[in-house]
Parts: sequence; structure tokens; C-alpha cells
Amino acid sequence: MLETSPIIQENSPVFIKLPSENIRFVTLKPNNTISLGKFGSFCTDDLFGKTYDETFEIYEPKKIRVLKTREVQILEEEKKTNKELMDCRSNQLMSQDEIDELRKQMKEGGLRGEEAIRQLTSKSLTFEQKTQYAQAKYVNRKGEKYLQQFRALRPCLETVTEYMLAHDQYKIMELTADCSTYMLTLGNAQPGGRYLVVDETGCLFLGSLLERLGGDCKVTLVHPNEQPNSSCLELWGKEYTEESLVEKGILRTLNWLQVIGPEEALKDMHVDDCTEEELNEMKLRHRKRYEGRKASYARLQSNLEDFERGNFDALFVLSNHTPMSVLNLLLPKVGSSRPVLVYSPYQQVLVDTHHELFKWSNPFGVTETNNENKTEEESPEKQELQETQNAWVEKLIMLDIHEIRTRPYQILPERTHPFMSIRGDMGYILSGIKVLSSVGTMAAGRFPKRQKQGAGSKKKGNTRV
Amino acid sequence: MLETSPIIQENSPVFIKLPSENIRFVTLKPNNTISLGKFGSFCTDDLFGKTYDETFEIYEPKKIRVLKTREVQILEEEKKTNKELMDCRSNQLMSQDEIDELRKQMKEGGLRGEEAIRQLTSKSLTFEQKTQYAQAKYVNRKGEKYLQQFRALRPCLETVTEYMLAHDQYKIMELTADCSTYMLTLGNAQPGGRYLVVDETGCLFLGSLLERLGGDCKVTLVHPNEQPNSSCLELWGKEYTEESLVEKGILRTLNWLQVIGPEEALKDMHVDDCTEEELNEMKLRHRKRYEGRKASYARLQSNLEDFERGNFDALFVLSNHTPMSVLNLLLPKVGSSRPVLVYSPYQQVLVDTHHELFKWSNPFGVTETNNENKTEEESPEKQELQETQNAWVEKLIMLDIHEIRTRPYQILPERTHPFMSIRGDMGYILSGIKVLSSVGTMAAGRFPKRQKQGAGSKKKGNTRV
Amino acid sequence: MVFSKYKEFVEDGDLVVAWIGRNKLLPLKIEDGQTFHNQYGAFPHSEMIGKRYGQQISSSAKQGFIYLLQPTPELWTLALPHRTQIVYTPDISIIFEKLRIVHGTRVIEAGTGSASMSHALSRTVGPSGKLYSYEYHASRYETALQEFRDHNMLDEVNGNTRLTHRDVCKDGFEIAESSLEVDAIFLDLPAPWEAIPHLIKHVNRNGSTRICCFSPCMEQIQRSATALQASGWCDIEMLEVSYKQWAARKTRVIRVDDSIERLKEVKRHRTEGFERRKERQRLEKELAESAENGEETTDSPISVPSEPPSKAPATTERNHKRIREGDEDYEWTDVARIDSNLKNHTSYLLFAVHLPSQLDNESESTE
Amino acid sequence: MVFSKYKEFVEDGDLVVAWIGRNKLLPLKIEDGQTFHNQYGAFPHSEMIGKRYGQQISSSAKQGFIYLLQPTPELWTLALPHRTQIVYTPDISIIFEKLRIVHGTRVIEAGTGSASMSHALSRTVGPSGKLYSYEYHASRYETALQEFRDHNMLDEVNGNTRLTHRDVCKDGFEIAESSLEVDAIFLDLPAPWEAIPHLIKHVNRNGSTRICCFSPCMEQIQRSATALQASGWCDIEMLEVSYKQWAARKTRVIRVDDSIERLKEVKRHRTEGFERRKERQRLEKELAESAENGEETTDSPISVPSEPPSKAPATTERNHKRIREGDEDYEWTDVARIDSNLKNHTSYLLFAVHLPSQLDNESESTE
Repeated sequence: MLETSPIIQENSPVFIKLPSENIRFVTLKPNNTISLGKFGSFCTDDLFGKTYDETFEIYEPKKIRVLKTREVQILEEEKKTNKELMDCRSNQLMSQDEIDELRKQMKEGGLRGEEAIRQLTSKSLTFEQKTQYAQAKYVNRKGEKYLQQFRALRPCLETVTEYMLAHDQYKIMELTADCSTYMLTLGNAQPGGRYLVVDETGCLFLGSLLERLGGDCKVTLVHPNEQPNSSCLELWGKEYTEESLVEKGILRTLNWLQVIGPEEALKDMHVDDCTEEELNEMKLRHRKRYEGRKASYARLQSNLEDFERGNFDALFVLSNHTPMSVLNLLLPKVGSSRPVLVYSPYQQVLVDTHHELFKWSNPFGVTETNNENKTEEESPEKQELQETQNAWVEKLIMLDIHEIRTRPYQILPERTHPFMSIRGDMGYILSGIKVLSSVGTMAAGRFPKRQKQGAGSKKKGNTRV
Repeated sequence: MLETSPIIQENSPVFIKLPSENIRFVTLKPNNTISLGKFGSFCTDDLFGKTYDETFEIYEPKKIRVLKTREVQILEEEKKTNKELMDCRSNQLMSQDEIDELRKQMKEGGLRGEEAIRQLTSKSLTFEQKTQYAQAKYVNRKGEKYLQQFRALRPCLETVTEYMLAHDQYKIMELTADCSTYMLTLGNAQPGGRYLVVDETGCLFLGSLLERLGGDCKVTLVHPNEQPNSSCLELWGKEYTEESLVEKGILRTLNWLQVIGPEEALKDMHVDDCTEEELNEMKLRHRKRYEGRKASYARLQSNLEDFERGNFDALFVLSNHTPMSVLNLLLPKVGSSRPVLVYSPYQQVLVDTHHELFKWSNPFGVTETNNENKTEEESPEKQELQETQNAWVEKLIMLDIHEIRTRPYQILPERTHPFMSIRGDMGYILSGIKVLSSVGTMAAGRFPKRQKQGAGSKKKGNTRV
Repeated sequence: MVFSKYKEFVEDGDLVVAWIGRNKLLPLKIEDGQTFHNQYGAFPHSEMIGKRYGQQISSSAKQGFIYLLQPTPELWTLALPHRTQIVYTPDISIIFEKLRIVHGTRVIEAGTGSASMSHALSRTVGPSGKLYSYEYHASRYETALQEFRDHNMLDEVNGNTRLTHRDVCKDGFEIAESSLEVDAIFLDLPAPWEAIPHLIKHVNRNGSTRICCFSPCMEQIQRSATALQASGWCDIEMLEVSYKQWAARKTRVIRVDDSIERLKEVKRHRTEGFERRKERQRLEKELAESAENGEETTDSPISVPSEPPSKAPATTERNHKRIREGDEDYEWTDVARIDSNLKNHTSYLLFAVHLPSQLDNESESTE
Repeated sequence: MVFSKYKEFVEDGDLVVAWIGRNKLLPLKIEDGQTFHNQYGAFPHSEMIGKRYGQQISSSAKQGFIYLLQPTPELWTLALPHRTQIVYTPDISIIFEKLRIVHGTRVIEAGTGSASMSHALSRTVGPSGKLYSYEYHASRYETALQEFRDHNMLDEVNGNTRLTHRDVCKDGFEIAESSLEVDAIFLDLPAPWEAIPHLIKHVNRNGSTRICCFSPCMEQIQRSATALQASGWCDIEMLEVSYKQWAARKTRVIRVDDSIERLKEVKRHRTEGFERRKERQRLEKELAESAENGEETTDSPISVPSEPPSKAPATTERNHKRIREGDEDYEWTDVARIDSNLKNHTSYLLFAVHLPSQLDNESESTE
């Protein structure tokens, strides 16, 4: 289990959200100064013991205070109003006199930024007076430089994803929080589950899965390089790092070479046993290395055994590899009646996958016979199935391609409308459920129509048009 | 030019919209009885002289009157309210007692349907009293049977498309009015234009084009069968039939065989000249047939000459054929700086086309050299271009795939929201503009990057995954 | 816990979700001796017991089949009996994201309705979380209570869910025996603004509490937003979930060349016919002339049987039969197709956060 | 008429739309002697005169090029100087559908704004139609007037457009010298409900008149709807235009097998390195032993130059360079990609119809 607390503590991970909507990640080392550039700086110690999500004002250099809710509400209202003014029919001509007047007022008045904005935007925001909008827009831009405030957000699916999309969207395969949460929901992610995951989003998705289950799960991560790229995990805090997760028994990792050649992978990792005598003679460093290698071998052996056992509660695939090349290797390991979820930034990739999955089938029982000697205690029904293994195949049903996204609105009195522009990129999700079909009955008469196996989808690729 | 009138006249085409939202098409022959089933019947003569779009009530058998706007407004409000009740959180359990009470009330009161609905739905429509919703829903269903009203709509893009989508959506390639109007707009359809059209939507799109331009245009329709399928045209009235359009000089038609083999097509249609003497000796029927054939030949010859001249002001393609196979034959006929629009029900079809169009180019001037002797009067600039014809190629720029659709709302006091469910199907539009590129300058250094010609898009079709 | 833990085999007494066909799921309580019937035949429960979850079951007469799936909240949402408009999985998943519903979260839900949201919440918050669900409507409450009991959700039977029959707008959320403090609140009520003032007692003292008001109409959202602001909630956001479902399909690749070939065949056909007709006319003319009969017959039905041309236009014939999607005799390309009926709107989702600093405000103002 | 009729060649004095790059268009008035400059160099207008519309023009130094396009309302919308938020082509096209804007339609438009809608209307209604456009803002009016004159739109110069400087909310739509009766009305005003009562004088007596109110906020729409109903308009509908633009792109096809091959290469590479290191260690050890020096060196930087393995892992190298989309050395599949910035909302569109029967109502009520 992974701990979470609503209170900011030493070494807590925190996302700092600035008035400009920029978002930064920091791990709060004690007695450290965090500089927010033009927004000021603060000492980490002053955040310890405070609640996540609060808004803080840097009211004097390096001094912070929690803003009361009413103050926060006013700021929000102003920010929304200004955002709307920028979006909404405000490309008006603005006289230089008006701009100068505003500048003068702000400078002479010596107003704090937020007060200046409030004063100016609250004045006659009717639709007829568009020039005022443009003024407010101008003030807002200035205002962002004066507002010395920030919010301290707790890492969570939404915040971590927002941060990653802003900073390196291609590293996370442009995965939105909406897609992640939908996959977790469709995948029936629940405490105690055992999941098979291919995650090339820097493990952004894996982090979300672990967050949702509070770490109460077992995950096998299959990855394409020698070591997994799990750089997003640390954004949830140090408990979420790969090392920590492996140590807690939550995470197992396997690369594709280990998946396809378990015996050879084990052989490569094999370390000859040393006698007690030899061990005692070893230098400490050599002994540590020996023990480390022994442990690695044991872990790989255990990971492989667990993987071979199959029967995972769901398979989640977020990979830059062609989905079908992943699925061919992993689908047999998914339990019957369990969901399979595949993410792609492109609908077309999933359309192809959908067509191939429609035809996909796998003889049932073959994977079990590999470790027959391990399954003696199994139920008679299962044994019976194994006896007639050729009569059953694994298939997928309920295949669908999903597009999910959210459409945010401005909600202000007299000025309700959807935001004018939003992020356009989004991914797609393919879902299905694994079942066992009887080969014998598949030919029966009144069975629902199904596409002929191997029906030709001649590609138009090189043919003349 | 095609005439239109806001007044319903003898032989006018009319779409009858019933309270059930069903829509029917009739041509109003004089002194005819039109039966609307359970909604009653009326005599066509009573509609002549009335304005399109009005709502009529059948207040006695075969007697109609125009409903005043206030009455129409009330009906609309009720209909919307009831529609909302059906959509919106109304799957409540309803007691049989309640239903019976309503039935009794309607029967005993002898209310006209609309009044019953008004009385019942206006009563306490608060969100707390959901059971009342269910009652109203019930009443509405009954009401539809009692409301003897209809609207008489003029044929137009929106109405004709609505009718066709309801009656035979595949015949019109699921073309929505939204797609048609967007193509017409992007295609710069304007009075006086000369357009090349491939339209396999039963000429629904062609009808919309002619409607928008009031027939002030010249259209060449290329079609895949011996005769074009233009069955939708008559929905705009008899002036819009193919025969009438051809006669008025608005429409020319060519089939693909004529397009690719003009000489042979003409040869096939050739009729040996008869002498005056022979003609005088002919039976009248034979002479008519001879003259008809002569006219057909002349028309084909004219159509082909016009087609070969090219320089069309836009190309619109709505075809079940792979778009590129159409475009390869027709793009050379489009004028430079003129738009090309391609419709497909499927985005993927247009993605493929987009990739192919990106690579498409055509030597400029070649088509002109075919009829060199016809272009003597052309400007010196053009001649100069022809001399250096190998240096110029036709290409397409500004290629984009568009998705356009409308999202309807219920707009009622205190109950504003988008409709709960709408039609899901919709098409996509690919647009581009034809330009002339210099082959010589294309290799120059600082030119914007372009994809290498023929860059390999190896299809994943038959390769192992 | 909700439904049961993952299991492999169907046992007597289990609740299963039976897949009957595309987009057709039914809940099925397995009871030895019972039989399920549909248009494909009879499916005795005795044949299902001991089978694997996910396994295909044939009807007794082998006329058709169903699949037995282990229930999940998502499958239940597709199979459940509708007592009210239900909250669908896309909305549920976005609400989970925004309300931070995770293992251990304590949640208030009002009203219970058809309980599709309740099942998803109970599943995700798990054994260390808690779901307080409130339903005003008496018979819906009773039905939900029975359902929660059957699905092992109730806290009294080792679950995490407490269901209360209550008009929360009038009587609030308090539960006698415990002080109720939650991390997340979901209001699916006709007038959420009436319930909002009652919530202030139940927000976290030491952390944020998040709320979602789920309302179909814009005006409801506007009122709720005002009420939330008045109660000291901040970060007020509103959004709609836009969701589409696509199926992979194939569409035919037909080239203009194909149509040109067909036109040529038609032409050949006609030319042959024309030659034959000319020949026949000649014969008829000779016949007529020999019989001294000048009547023309070309336009009237002809009794001379006309042979089909030697090469029948195969493509034309093909056009007359309905072509099965993906038929190997034709060329196809892969496309995506949306459901013909699209959910354009379910509800607007209004979110807000309550922070401990607001509680300072309140104590200040009461001081 | 608006712009000019279709023409083939660029003449001195023409307005052209210059294509500068993807999504980058500029209006260009051709004046012999002038020169257009951009980052790719100089483009003298004299080189453009006499060229075909659509033709590519190279900069003097042949460093880059532009295309000269004949203006259309749609290209103008992409190129025009923004004086206000503009109405974009997707909205325009839906408004045309709903208002039945065709050849010959008489239209009122208020306000003119940046005139993107005005150009489209003027084009479509053509010589037999009429556009009455109203602008309140003085300098915007002046600019639009000059623009309409330049674009041959004004009725005084054989066009179909009449532009009036007027606050229609206060002063209505009447034009002194003519009785104004129109088929369609487009209101893009901050408070359309103030203009609506003035319109009743200008609706058709013998046919329907259609109206569109174009407003960004829901509350504006609600007020306008009330005003329309009060003025006797019916068939009140509201909608939003949802519009997305996609580009065809390619994405790489990478199979798990490819990654497995790379893993194998890495392993081979390491094994070779390991063998070499072992050999080197042995040598070093001998060296050290012979020099009676037991210091370990394996973990410190080694000066012995290590040869690269015989077979360099080409794929790894490839991964380091940026791969151009569509590079022939790789396998690709076709996909569609949406613009990264999506227009989520422009305005709500409110439509209604006015019918002659309403005029009967009015005469009745005044009788």
C-alpha cells in the first residue's frame, strides 16, 4: 500500500501552479528556497503542515500566507472574466490614450496587482462596451506579473497529466487524463487486482493505476528496453519510484526479450553458486555484487513464473509498437472474462487492431499444459477443459473504439459559454473482453453471423487507382 | 434561371411535416385529396395561394385553416417540452392509477388534443415532480394522434436532405445538409460559375448547388452509368428535373466512358446524314428518331468540347468510387486557383486521398496542346507558358480534411440543454486549391520543406506483426 | 465487497452478466434448476455451474450461444434495470478523475437512482473507503437496498456502502451513530442547490473535499454554482463529457476503371442486342414482305426468344446481389463508423473544491 | 460584384490573396512598382502581373515562393485584417443553410464587424440579391466602406451591398429612400434583443423571413429567444456548430520483434564488451601482478582504447537521429491528426422564422 496524506510534509511532491497557469513540479526538501521567478520565492519549511490545494500569497519576500476562500473565489472570478475577455469577441481597437491612462493609474496608485484587476474589470463589463474588455485584457496581462500567488497541488492523475502534457506531450504519447481514467474504469481497476501493463508513456498510466488502487495491486510491466522508462512515476513522490514499487512487491518488470525467451533470459542471468567458504573469502564489494546478482536472478525467475501463470485481471497497452504485435504475445496471459484496453493517439491504428482482433483466436489450454505439473490442485472442471483443449479457443468480444473528451465551460453570471479554444489532440481507446469459445459449436446454424476467418482485406497500397 | 416563389401554386412541390416529425413529399396536382393517415386529409386546392412554411390545421374533415403564429408558438413550446420530458431523466415508474386518471380526463373532457397537452404539461413542471413528467410523456404520445396539423415546407437544401436521410440515407451516401452547405461555401459556389460535379447521391448535392445559384450556372455532371441517377432533383420541383435542366442549358452530362474515350463515344453516336429528299420520304416517327439522334450527337459533341476546354471553377466529388480514381481523371480540368472538394462518409478514405493528392502533380499545358488550334486567340502570357510547359506542373495546396456538424439545443426557460441524442452518422470533406508550381524552382534551397516525391508508405497489409 | 473478488468459475448463486449479442447484456442469477430462454433456445443454469467465467454456453438444442461474464460495475451499467436515467461509464470515469476517487476515498452520493454510479464508487474506493448513498424515493430505495445486499456492497455484510432513505435537500446527510466527514460528494438531484448548504458539516477538516453536481439543464448548473460559491467552495469548473463509440468496418474500393469496364460491357451487350435485333428485323421484314404485311413490330413485345449474349456481364449480376461486408471477392478498405444514434448530452458536470481555510473563515465569522 | 468574376490572369490593380505557407495567407493589392517582402526574399509586383491566378511566384533571389490566389470570401476570411472577432466559414455555411441564403436573397446584416460574413453574403445572393449591412462603430464603418468599395461590392458601383452607419438597436433599420423588406436577417450584436423589435417592419409580407442571432453566451441567446417570441417569430431553434480540421499524417509501424532484435543487439554488444573487459582485466591483472601492484582498476576509467564491436547496432544509431515523417527507410501507416488548438466554441446560433400569418395577428390586434 502506498501512503497519501492531505498535508504537505518534508520531501512531499508538490505541483506549484502559478497565476499564469504554468505548472511546476518540486520535491520539498527541508529549508530550501523555491524561486518562482517573477512571482517571487518562498521557503519550503513554510509549506510543511499546510493542506494541499490551498492558495498561498507571497505577501513579503519569502513570506507566505494561506489565502482565505473568499479571496480565492474573487481571484478565480477575475481570472475567468479576463480569460473570457481574451477569448471572446475582444479583438477591438484600443486607443493608445486608454492604454496610457491604465498604465498611469496602476503605477501611480501603487495598487497591488489583484486589486488593480478587480477595480478595473468590475467596472462596466457590459457587452456594449467592448473597448473596456480590451482594457481589462491588457490589465490582466500586466496583472499576471504582479500577482504573487500560487497553489500547491497534490500529485494526482489530473495534475500529473496536465504537467506532462505541458512539458513533454510526446513522451507520454499525448495521453490525456480523460483517456487514463476511462481506461482505468473500463479495465475494472480495483483494489487487489493483478494487472499486465505495457506502458510507454513514461509510466504515466501506471502511476495513475497505482494511485487509483493505492498500491493495493500487483502489476507486471512489460517494456521494450533493458530497463523500463518510468520517469513519470517520481511525480507521485518517492514511494512511487520503480525501485520502491519493486521492493514493496507491487511491481514486476520484464522486457520483451525475457518474455519471448524466458529460459535464455534466466540462463544469461545465472550465477554459479558460491560455497559458504568462498563467500567468506570474498571482498565485501564482491560479495554484495554476488548477492545482488543472485537476487536479480531470483526476481527474474519469480517474475517469469508469475507471468507464465497468466490469468491477469486486465491488460492495458499504451505502446508505440503496433498494438497487434503486443497483443499477440500478451493476450494469452489475460484471464477469461477480463477486459483488454489498448490506447493509441490515432483512431486508424485502433481500427486496424480492431479488425485483427476480430479474427484473433488462440487455442485454449496450451499455455496451461506448459506448467502442467504446477496445476495438480486445480478444479475438476478445469482439468476437463484441458482434456478437450482443442475444442476451445480464446477470443475477444465487445470490441469497441472509444473517443472520450471533456468540454470545459466558463460558468459566470450572464456570461456562460464553452471555452473558446481548447487542446485538440486526444487519443482513442480500444476495449474488448476475453472469452472462451467452443470450436465445435461455432459452426452451428442459428449462431449470430460472424465474419469469415481470414476474410480478405486487400489493401489498396500498391494497386493502381 | 430557375424560378422560386414563396407562394404554393398548382403543381408546386411541397414537403408535408406532421406533428410526429414525419415528413412526406407531394406534388400538388389540382383538385386532389392528400391523405395524412391518422392526421386527416385535405384538398390540394385549399393550399394554393398560401405561403410556404405556415402551419395548417385540419379543423373539420378536409377543411384546413392557417394557424396563427401565437398558436404555432404554443404548439412548439409544448412539443419541445414533451420532447425534453421524453429525453430527460424521465424513465420513472408511473402508477397505473395515474395513467387511468389521465385517460379518463382526456376522454370525458372531450378536449382537443393540443389543449389537453397544454393543460397537463403546464401543470407543475418542476424537477422535483418527475412523475408528472411521465404523465406528460404519456399525454404527448396520445396527443400526436389527436393533433390534426401539418406544415407545408418549401423544398430546400435542409428539408430535402432531412427527407432523404429519413427515407434512404445510403442512396445519398449519408450526406448531411451541413456537409452540403459547407462544400458549397468552401467551393465558392457563386452565380455565373461553371462547375464540374461527380454526384452519386441521387444528385442531392447537385440540387443544392442549383438551388443556391438559382440555376445561374453551368454544370457538367460526370456519372458512372449510362444515364445519371438524378432522382433527388425532382424533389425541388419539375424545373429541377434532369431533362428540364439540360433543355435550359444549365446541365451537361457525361458518363465515364465518354470522358475517357470521347472520339469513340462520338463515333458510336454518329448518324449518317440524310439528304433533304430522304428526310421528306421518311415516316414521321422515323424522322423524329433521326432528328433525336442528331440532337443527341450534337449535345454529346458540345458536352465533350466544353469538358475538354477544362478550366472549371470548382470540382465537387461525391462518389462511391475511390476518390483518387475520380480525381486523376478530372483534376486536370479544374481551373488554376480554383477549389476542389471531395466528400466521403469515412474519414479514412479522405486520409488516403489526402496523402495521394499531396504527391499528385500534372504537367501543365498538355491538355491545352491537345486543342492548340482552338486557342489561337489566347493571351501572350498563356502562350509563353505553353512554350515552357514542361517547367510547370499543376498541384494542390491547402489540403485539409474537415468535420462539420451541428449540435442542436433545446431552448426553453429553465430547461436549456443540448438534445439528449442526435443522429451519429456524418461525413467528412477534403478540400484543396489547384495551383501551378514551377518545376525549376522546386529544388531551390530555402523553399519550404515538402515531402519527397513518392516517399514510400509501405502498407502493413500482408506483413507479419 | 461489490460483486465478488475476481474468480474463475461460475458457482450456484452467482450473479453473472450474460452476453446475448452485440450491445445486449442481461443480468442472470444462477440458480440450479432454473433455465434461461431466448430466441436461440433454452440455457439450463445447471449447464452453467462449474463453467469458466467468459465461457460460451450453447443452448440445449445447440441453436445459439451466450457468454457468461463476471459482473463489473461497467458491465452492470450496460445490463442493469433502469429505475431512473442512469449515469453512464464515460461520465463516471471523468467524475472519478475530477473527484479524485481512489482506493480509500470516502464518498457521499445522492440520490442513488439506478445505482450505476454506486457500483462503480463502491468498487473503486474498496475496503478502506466508504460510500454513503442516499435515496429519497421509497420504492427505489427498497430496490437498491436489496440490490446492494445481493451484490455484497452493504457495510453490514462486510462491504463499504451505507444506503439511507432520506430527502437530503430537506433533512441533510447526518447519520446518527457517526460523524460523517468525506473526501468527495456526488449530487445527482433535481435541485442540488437545496442540498449544498447541508454539506458544510461533512467536509474534511484537514484536507480538501471535492464535489460534483450532475444536472441536465444549464439553469440548474447556474443555480448550483451560486450555491456552492455561497457555501465557500472554490475552483468552480463546469464541463460536459463528449463521448463517441466507433466500430471498425470495411468499405468497398471501387475504381472508376471498374465502372468504365461495366459501361463497356453494357455497350457490347447492347451492340450485340442491336445486331441481333437488326438481323431479326431483317428476317421479320422478309417474313412480312412475303406475307404482304407492312405492320411494324420493333416497338411491340417480340415473341422471338432472344438469347442472352455469350458473355454475361458478371459485374452487373454481382451488383444485384447484396455483398457481404468483407467478401473476399472484392477489395475493401478499413474505416471507422460511429453509432448511428449518438448521445449528444447526458448532463453538465459542475465541480468545486472545499478547503480547510474556508473553515477558518467560518470560525472567524462566528467569533 | 464582390471581388471580381472568375478570371485567369493577374492584372495591375487586382487584389490577390497570397499563400505564404500553411495556414498563412495575406491580402495583396497588386500595384506595378511595389514589392512584397517576406523572410524568403523580395517579390516585385511587376513579376506578378500577367501571371495566372494560382501560379507560383519565386522571390527575386529564388530563395522561396508564394502562390497568388484569386480572392474568394473564404480565402478572404483567412486573410482579412481582424477588426472584431470574425465569423468563420463553418458558422457561415450553416447560417446559409438555415437562413436559406441563395441567389436573389435579400439580407439584413448587423453589425458589419470585420465583414467576413458580408463578403460571403454578397457573393452568394449575387446580382439579383441585396445585402443591407449596418455598423455602429464609426471607424469600423469607414474601414468597411472603403473595403466594400475596393471589392466592388457597393450597390452604387454595380454591386449588391448597401452599408449604413447606424446603431440599429436604437434607430432601427429603415432606409429613407426605399421600403426595406428582406428574406433573411443576421444579427451579430452584443444585445440582439434590442434590435429585434425594430425588425417587424422589414419582414416579408408574402413569404417567410428567417433570422439568426449569433451570440457567444447562453444568456444572450435566452434573452434573444424571449424577444423573438414576443415579436411573433416561431420555429425557434438553437444550435452550435462543431467543427474540426484534420491533416493526413503518417505514423511509424514498429513491431515488438523490432524491439526484441534491438535488445538482442544490446545483449550481444554487452557480451562482447564483457568478453573484452574480461580479457583486459586478465591482462591488467598480469601487468599488476608483475608490477606487484594490487590496486583494482575495473571500475575506474580505463585508458586501454576499447574497439567498437564489429557489428554496430544500426537501429540504435537510427534512434538517435530525428526521423523525417514518411522516410522511405521505415514503415509507416496513414493516420489523421487534428489541429492541436481546437476551436471549442465560437457562438451559439439562434434561428427563427417569421410568417405572414403573424401579420394577420397584428392587423387583428390593431383593428
